[in-house]
Amino acid sequence: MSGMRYEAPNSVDEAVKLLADANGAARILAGGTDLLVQLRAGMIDPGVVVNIKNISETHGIAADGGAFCIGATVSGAEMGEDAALSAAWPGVVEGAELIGSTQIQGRATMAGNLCNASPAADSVPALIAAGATCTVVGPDGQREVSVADIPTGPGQNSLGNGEFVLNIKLPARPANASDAYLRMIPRTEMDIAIVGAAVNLVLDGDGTCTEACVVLGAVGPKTITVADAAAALVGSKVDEAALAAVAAAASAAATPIDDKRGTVAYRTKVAGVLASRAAAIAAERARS
Amino acid sequence: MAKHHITTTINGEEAEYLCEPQETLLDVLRDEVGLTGTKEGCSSGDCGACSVMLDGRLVCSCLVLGVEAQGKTVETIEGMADGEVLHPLQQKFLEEAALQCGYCTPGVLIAAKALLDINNDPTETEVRYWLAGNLCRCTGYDKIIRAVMDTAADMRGA
Amino acid sequence: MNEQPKKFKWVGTRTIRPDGVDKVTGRAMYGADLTLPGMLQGKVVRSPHAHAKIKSIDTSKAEALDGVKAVITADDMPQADPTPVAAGEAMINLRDLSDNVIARHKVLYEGQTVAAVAATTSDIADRAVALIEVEYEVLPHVIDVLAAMKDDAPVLHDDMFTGGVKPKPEVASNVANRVEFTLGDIEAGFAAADVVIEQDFTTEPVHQGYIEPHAVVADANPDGKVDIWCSSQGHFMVRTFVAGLLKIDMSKIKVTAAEIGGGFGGKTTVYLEPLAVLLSSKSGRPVRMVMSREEVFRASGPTSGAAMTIKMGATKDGKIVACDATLYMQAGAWPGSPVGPAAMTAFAPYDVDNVKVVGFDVVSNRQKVVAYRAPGAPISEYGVECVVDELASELGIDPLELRAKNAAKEGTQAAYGVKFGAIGMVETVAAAQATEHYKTPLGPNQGRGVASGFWFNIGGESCAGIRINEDGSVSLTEGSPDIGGSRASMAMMAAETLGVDYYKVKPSVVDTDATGYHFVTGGSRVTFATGMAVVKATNAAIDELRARAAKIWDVDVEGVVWEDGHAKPASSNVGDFDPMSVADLAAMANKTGGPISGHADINAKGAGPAFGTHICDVEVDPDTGHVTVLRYTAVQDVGRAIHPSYVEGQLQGGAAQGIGWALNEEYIYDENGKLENAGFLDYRVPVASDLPMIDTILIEIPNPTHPFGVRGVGEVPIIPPLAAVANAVAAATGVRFHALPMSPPAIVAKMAEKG
Amino acid sequence: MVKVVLTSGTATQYTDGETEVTVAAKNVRQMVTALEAKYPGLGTEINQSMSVAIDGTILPDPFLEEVTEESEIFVLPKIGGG
Repeated sequence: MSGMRYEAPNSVDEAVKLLADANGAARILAGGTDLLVQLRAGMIDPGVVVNIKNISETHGIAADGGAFCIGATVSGAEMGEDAALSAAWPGVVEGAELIGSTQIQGRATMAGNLCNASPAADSVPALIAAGATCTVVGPDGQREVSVADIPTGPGQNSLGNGEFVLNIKLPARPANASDAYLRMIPRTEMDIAIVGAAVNLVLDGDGTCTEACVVLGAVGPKTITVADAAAALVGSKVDEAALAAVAAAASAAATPIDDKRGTVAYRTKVAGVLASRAAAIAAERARS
Repeated sequence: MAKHHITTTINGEEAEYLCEPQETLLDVLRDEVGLTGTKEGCSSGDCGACSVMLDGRLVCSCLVLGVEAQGKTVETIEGMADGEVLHPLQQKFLEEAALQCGYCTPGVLIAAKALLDINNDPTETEVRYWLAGNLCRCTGYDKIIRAVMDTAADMRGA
Repeated sequence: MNEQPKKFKWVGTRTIRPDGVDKVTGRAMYGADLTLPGMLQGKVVRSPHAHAKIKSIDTSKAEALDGVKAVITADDMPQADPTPVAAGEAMINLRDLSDNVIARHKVLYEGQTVAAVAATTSDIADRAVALIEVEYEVLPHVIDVLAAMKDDAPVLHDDMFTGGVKPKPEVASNVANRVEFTLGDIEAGFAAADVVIEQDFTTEPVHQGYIEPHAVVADANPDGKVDIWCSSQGHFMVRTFVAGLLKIDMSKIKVTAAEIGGGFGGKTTVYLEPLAVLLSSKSGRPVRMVMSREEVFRASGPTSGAAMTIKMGATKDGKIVACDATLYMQAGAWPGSPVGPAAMTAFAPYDVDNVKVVGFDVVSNRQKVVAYRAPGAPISEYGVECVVDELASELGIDPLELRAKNAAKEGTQAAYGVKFGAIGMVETVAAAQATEHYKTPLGPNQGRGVASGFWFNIGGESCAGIRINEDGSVSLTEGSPDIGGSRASMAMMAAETLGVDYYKVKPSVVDTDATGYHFVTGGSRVTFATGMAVVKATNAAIDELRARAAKIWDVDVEGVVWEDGHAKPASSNVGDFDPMSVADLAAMANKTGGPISGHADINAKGAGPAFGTHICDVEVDPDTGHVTVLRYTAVQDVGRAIHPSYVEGQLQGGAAQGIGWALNEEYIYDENGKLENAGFLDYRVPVASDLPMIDTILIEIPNPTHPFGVRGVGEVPIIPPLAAVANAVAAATGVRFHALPMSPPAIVAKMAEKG
Repeated sequence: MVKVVLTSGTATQYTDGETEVTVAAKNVRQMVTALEAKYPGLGTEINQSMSVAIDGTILPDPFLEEVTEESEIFVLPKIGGG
């Protein structure tokens, strides 16, 4: 509430020192769209807020031989405006772009969405399905971590004291590969996902799926990677039978709870519906 | 706690204010700068009444700290008209009765202008999704959407 | 834009509203926009429990905090008498209102005010709130309406015995009141029916959802005078309540109506205003209080949730012969659900000889309900309009045809007693039948629903003053807060009556010292009642203008007529005088008797009831239960549309609120009686991308008691959508849903149940 | 004598369920006084919480309105609105 300090360091080292010195009482401001809500609601009372937007390494989207490095302060709107990124990873971009309104899009970041560790985070399933990694910087230098290892439970992440995510990296991918993310919300915008499903897949020359990853959001304390659904896709032409198997596997893998947004039965069913629809979209994109 | 001294540009003019670290840009605009045209509806980014432009991006000013405006440009509803001359969107909203209570109107106008600045030929669906973060409880959105589309058509014709 | 009847120059046109430029440029001042020198920020301590005794409140730590200038509890409020007062909406018991403003011994819902503070900054006020220690004894609570009626339910008020039953009950209960309306012989009616449908329905409480949170600035002077600036649907209502609660003479209270950011009935009572006055008086400084959105959801609004049974019978040829309804409606923590109007409106669209409606007003541990657009009617008419659809389907008659066959018309005896005069129910159904919309084919998983709705509309007290300025321009004063363009319609009616340019008339909503008592801006009354006052005041000014012309011409006043904005000789016998305009007469005013004005202070009677019929197309995703509203048409008898754009806007906005009610809006409580969705994130009002364009058809059957034929238009539009959407969803899925909201999980669950 | 129809249970609790009552009155003021005399409590209830409809027009604050044997008089709950 009060007594909060605000810092806007210009370098990674400065930021790491500020975070480490705060000993857990610091919060990072990237897009701020979760942070400010939590501040206003009195859910958090940090001693210091560290704005990382002045750190140049957190800026911009860098393409390198088909791979992408997305700075931690890059907003969803900036991602949507990047034609190459949107073409290569439409599912990742649509996940990021589904976070909130146009106004939120001007601020919210994927890195923030990841570290905030909501089970319903829209950008995370597609990142995990993509096999994305991130660069974590901290007092002991930097390390590359699979994004899947960042959230550890609702509101909990694996970052140590003084650490923050500097960027998120998407690998280069072969031809005939694409991804898709779908979520179920009661309205058409502005809601938290009741269920999210991301599918990333690779087809060979004649349309047979050679690699796949299916990840569900909002149906467990963390995202759920559904190996059986991926197995149902691999070797198939992503036809109706395969999609039905994806749906069945996704529903079987879901471990949701009843809460104000949805029921166990609903989430379980819709996890299957969305996984199979996302697979169909990803395959269609990969074919074209 | 010491207040931060912030220098920024608001509606084209240099502005300075003192603010506490936890104050939002919305608080600062309304309470420190005296620009009360930007409205608070929820303070959680869910209603869009506090929409402003920050360095050319549409944002909810309730989700921006006042200190973050240092060295940036802020555009609010008070800067939308050119002196006595209303922006075409403002004029169209009056002509087509695209407001009832008027409370969401500043935010809607700022958001609509942000759209037309980058796309002067949006479809109805594009306008509806662009404005999905601006809640209006009075109009059912019909006249708002029409006014934005009609302004775009005028701007293309002009 | 040429649809105005030829006989009017302004009425029926689409003028620019007088407050428009202020509202598109950010100049308009709403409740939270006023800052006074030395102003403090007030905040409220709220109960974390749904039902508890307050054992003690320790404010010492908060009072000791630097920057805190005043702390108040119920001990600072005069003890209120349990007397009913007429203000705002119907009758309110002043003691209940006082307890809702600040709890005295017991809290009855989560979020109820128990104390308030004023400090030099918001941040200090927040910290002071956190320092106030309240000791509670938590009591068992009850949220649901049917649960609250059970014998073993926790009783909220041990002095509340069900009214409307004889003999008076000996045991206190949560049922505050029973109402009953009967017409004809219900048993004989059902005996004559070939088809009888009986179904149960439930609706959830929904919030009015105005975007502007409640806000007030109060400045209490040491001499006892109080100035209040606030956003409300009636600054006179605020004066009445503040005077009654704080025992201050009304003459000492001046309330100024800030611009109001939506209300829909939700701003027809007080929450913060008495607290701000007390804090100001205790601190000696002006105090501003603004609710957060979370406080708005927890402690203001909503309207009732309900459970009901609807039974209707019809003959084979489609004549409805008997209607029976039982309604259980949530009042919140104190009595006062809109069960009376719900019962009266339930079957009002139809001409039926045998009707019985029984309603119960039930308290439970949630905030006190307050009016929401046609209070009660959307709820009861939702159940009825679903059953009408079921009857149509059972009888094999088109649902609009069935409504046309049974529509109430002039001379129909309504179930609640009165015989209708000129009304437009038949016309709205016929217009809906004639639309291209109704004839357009639908695709797979799509369905079309229709429903009608009725609302009384009200009149009540309004005043108006017309002053002719020295240059002939016109100042118009009245006291109905302008919530959606009423300044424009007032100025249009004055300009039309006086025969001057609309843009020469400047309307102002003035403070409580500057005009007489006005009932709230509610009940769809302003264009009707305040409009009548404006026309009467304008006619009084015209009489004065004629008298001045008569003096100038040295003729009898009877020899002067008023035409096209000019005084003219009534005939050539009177003399040969050039017509004199308003400006000509104004220029001569000082020589002919001084300033020229006209005033009217009225209690308007004869509000015309109104009917609407809506058509809704939806598509339902059978796998996810997501409902998309594809197309929507709202038809309504509006009497006369003074400003057609703002009338259409009422239809469109009401339809959107009704669609939200039908599909996604609800209050969700946890097992401790705490609200889980106190924000726009999870209380889901429709967003722009949720809706299609909402087509409107305005039918004009003039209300004979209004000089321009005005009927209230604001409330009817929220009534039909609930059933129109429900009937469309039933048509799309083949499954009848008996509970609102029809959210995606609810739809999937019900469809799974039905196989 | 004027005929008064009591449509709601709020009113008929005072009349043992009788829904049509007659009293001698030339205006509403006299009618309410006569109803109170005949059915103690009913007049007070009408003044405090009810409207009267005369020939189809609902009057929230009735007092001086004339009534005749031909008048259609209904006693109703008060109606507000949003």
